[in-house]
Amino acid sequence: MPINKISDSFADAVADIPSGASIMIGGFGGAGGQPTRLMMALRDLGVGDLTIIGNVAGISKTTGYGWPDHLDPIDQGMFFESGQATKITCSFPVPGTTNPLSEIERAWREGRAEVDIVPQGTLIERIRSAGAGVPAFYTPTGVGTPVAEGKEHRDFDGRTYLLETALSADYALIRAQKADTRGNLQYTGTSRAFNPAMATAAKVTIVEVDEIVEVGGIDPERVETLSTYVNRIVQREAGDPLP
Amino acid sequence: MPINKISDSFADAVADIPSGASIMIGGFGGAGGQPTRLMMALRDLGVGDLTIIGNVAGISKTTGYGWPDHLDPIDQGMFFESGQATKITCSFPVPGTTNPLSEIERAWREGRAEVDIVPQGTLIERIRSAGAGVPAFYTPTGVGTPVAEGKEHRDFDGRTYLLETALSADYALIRAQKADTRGNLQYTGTSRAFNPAMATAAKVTIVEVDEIVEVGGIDPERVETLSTYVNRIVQREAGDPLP
Amino acid sequence: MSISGSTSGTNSGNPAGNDPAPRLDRAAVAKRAARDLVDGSTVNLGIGIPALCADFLPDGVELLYHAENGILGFKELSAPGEGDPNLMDAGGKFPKLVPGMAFFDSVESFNLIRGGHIDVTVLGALQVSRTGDLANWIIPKRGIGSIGGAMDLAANAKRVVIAMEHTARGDMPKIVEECTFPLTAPGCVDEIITDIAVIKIDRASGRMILRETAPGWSFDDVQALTEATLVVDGEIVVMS
Amino acid sequence: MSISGSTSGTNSGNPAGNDPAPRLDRAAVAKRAARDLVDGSTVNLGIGIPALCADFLPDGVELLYHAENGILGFKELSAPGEGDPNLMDAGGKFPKLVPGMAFFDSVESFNLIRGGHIDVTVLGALQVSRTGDLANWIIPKRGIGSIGGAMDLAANAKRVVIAMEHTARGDMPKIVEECTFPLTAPGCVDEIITDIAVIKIDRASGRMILRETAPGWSFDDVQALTEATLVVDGEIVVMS
Repeated sequence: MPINKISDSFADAVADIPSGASIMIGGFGGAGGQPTRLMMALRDLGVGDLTIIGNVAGISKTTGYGWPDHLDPIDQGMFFESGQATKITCSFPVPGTTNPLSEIERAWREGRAEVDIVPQGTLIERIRSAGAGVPAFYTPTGVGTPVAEGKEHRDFDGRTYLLETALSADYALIRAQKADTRGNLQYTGTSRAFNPAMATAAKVTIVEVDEIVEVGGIDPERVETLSTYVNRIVQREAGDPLP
Repeated sequence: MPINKISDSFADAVADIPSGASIMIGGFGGAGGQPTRLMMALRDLGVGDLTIIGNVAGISKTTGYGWPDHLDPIDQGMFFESGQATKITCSFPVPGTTNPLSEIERAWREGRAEVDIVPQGTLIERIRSAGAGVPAFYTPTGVGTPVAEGKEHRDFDGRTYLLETALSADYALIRAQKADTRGNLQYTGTSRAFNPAMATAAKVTIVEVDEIVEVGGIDPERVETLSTYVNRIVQREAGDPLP
Repeated sequence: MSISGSTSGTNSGNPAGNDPAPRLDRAAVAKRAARDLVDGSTVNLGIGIPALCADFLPDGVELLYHAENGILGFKELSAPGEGDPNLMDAGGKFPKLVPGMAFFDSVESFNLIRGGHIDVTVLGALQVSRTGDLANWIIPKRGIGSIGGAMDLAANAKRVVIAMEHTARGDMPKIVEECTFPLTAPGCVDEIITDIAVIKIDRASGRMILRETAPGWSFDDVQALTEATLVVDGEIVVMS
Repeated sequence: MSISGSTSGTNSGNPAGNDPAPRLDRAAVAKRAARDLVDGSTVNLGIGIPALCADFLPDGVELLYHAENGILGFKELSAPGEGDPNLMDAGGKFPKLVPGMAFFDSVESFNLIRGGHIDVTVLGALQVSRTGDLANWIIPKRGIGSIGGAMDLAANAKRVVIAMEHTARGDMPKIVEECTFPLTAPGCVDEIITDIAVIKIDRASGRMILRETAPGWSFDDVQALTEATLVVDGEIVVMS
């Protein structure tokens, strides 16, 4: 009998996350694909000194980015508002000038948080590389910009590239629509985003899903994250009003 | 009105391939996923000095590898039997000792062909990298073996890796089950293999499919190769007896 | 996606009132940019004026829109209140489900960009230099900015077009000899379409060639609002 | 997948007839190797003896079989003549469709391998050295060989087990001080299971520890057919 990967509650699923952990948070930014219930459980757990790895991060609360109009947006800024996070690596933490400051920008201005801003394609490729056993790769993105500072430059066929290294984490909190009891995952629409790659790049991958089905309940052509990558699955309550 | 990508025949689809071209041939090895009709059209075209890029290559004819028992296997050896190919880059060109020589091994022994044998994971990652704009990456595979000769070695976190470079081609001949008229592709079962990555890594990608459907005829969740990568599509005749 | 859409939107026009003729509105700039988009192309539009291009495509032109979050082939947005959070574009809006769409993850999305498979990207800018350097992700005095997909798009799309207002607040030039803002990518811009001009960048020769001016605007009028030296190479036509 | 399955199959037993007792047959070797496979593991089995492990899993043990061509969760093969060419394993055979399977492309398949997500791989070998170097892809005198997925698996699986006949044709030792054949990966083998012994490789100390012998075989009997120096560390038990 394979290991039981199903956690009874969001609180149980994150209970062993210690202070000082690095945490990938899936999705793109916005409600779809964000593991919102797992994030709330981690906030409630109260551990501190966290390093967050996200993408578009913390701008929904002040801009409404990616959230339906009738809901109050929830975003990664919660860990900076609570003081739990001291660092974030992401691609888009700052909203436009016409918006109020985000929690992340406020924490950065007040010296409470380090913010490491990475080009989105480099960020996802670094995460993918960690899962794929590639310690480093070259990319053309960022050459001639502040992103290139201190990095190795190298020419291939007359063009200059930067060396970028794999980015892993202790935990990945991700969101899928369907899991089978073995841990195979299926996503819907644009909710894939950073979720599949993050699932491969963390020591422990925890998944929030709408539905857990028996083995065989996912079309073999639609397994978008292999069960091998998944450690824990939590099913949302039926009718959860959050996206 | 978008460009018409549909070719009327396999011969038309390959007609502009010149002598000296490099050609990726999709699939894994075996009947499933192999663009068999496109390969036959290229053989009939008769151009020479070809460089082939494949995976398990040319062993089906003598071993039956990956072919149903009732059919005579067709494989990449055809281009070495015909004398059209002078080089192959692949991972598995030599059958076991109990089998007759393959066309590729015979061509190699007779000095008619160069055979470049690459670990399978390195081969697919090199092809993927070419499509993804990554000129080079580090891999642990091959360190301490003949594959490492002449390559840059570099340590990351105490482990040694090899630098491997992107591998592109002039043409990719690939196989899918379904295309829409725009060029989105869907695969069945294990026929994906090298096809999706090769589609991204060639200047011209030509696809052999069982069925061409209208735009909208493929589930948006099942577009496994994006239309942007596809240049030409040819539909097989209904009831084609080849897999 | 870059923040330039919202920041370039802070330009308040021409307070001194010495323009020779009206500047084009945002829609007209988008319409002019849309005219160059080639049927069947794979296109990524930034937020702000670039996103408006989709409303002004010439008849018979159909584009394949890509957004960084993993969608190709979307068209119009859902009605307010009807969007699906799992069907989002990179600007955080909710397009409708239409035939021929494709969903994929961020790895694939940036393979498409980094691999040079995007035919055209239309982006906003804070500054563009004479040699095509682009700055559109951070306002230095703010000290922190958002890169998003802008660096990947600017460095790797086959063609980079900037659609923006010609000047910043107080008619500060945005088209400059050298960018003073941190770059998004060096030497990447092919063409600039603004509310008073169309400028081609010949990167090989390092020249900015003025191709078109808004009705009532002369070469000298445009040059006066442009820090970079403009040149003429062929006829200058009136923007339409 | 490596060629070792077919090549190690050329061993013709013990022509000199001086074995102290029968060697185990291929099924028994596979059965012994299968006993160490942990329930729920993601496992890749090479062709030959390794592939036979699947027939001898202990009760209650369920494994997730991976094959390089892009399949996870397959079980038994289809009946002869009934296979689907689009449902193949890496050995070119046609498994049945079973619930819980997953199909994917070769990029993903080797992410799984190279990324260290395969719990165990069981492979054949031409030679294994005292320090765990593995040679299983080319016979030098042939001059050409097939690598397939063998180098990725050997270098990156969490645990590498070799299941093979103890000696090659004419009782030539396959377990050697130093491999003379070109390597598949250096220092990768954790354990060797043969038709006369189970040997653990303690890579940290460079020692080959004899753990088990076939019924009727002593330490000295096994050592006589092993070029590498074997040591004892704890009890030697009888293989079963």
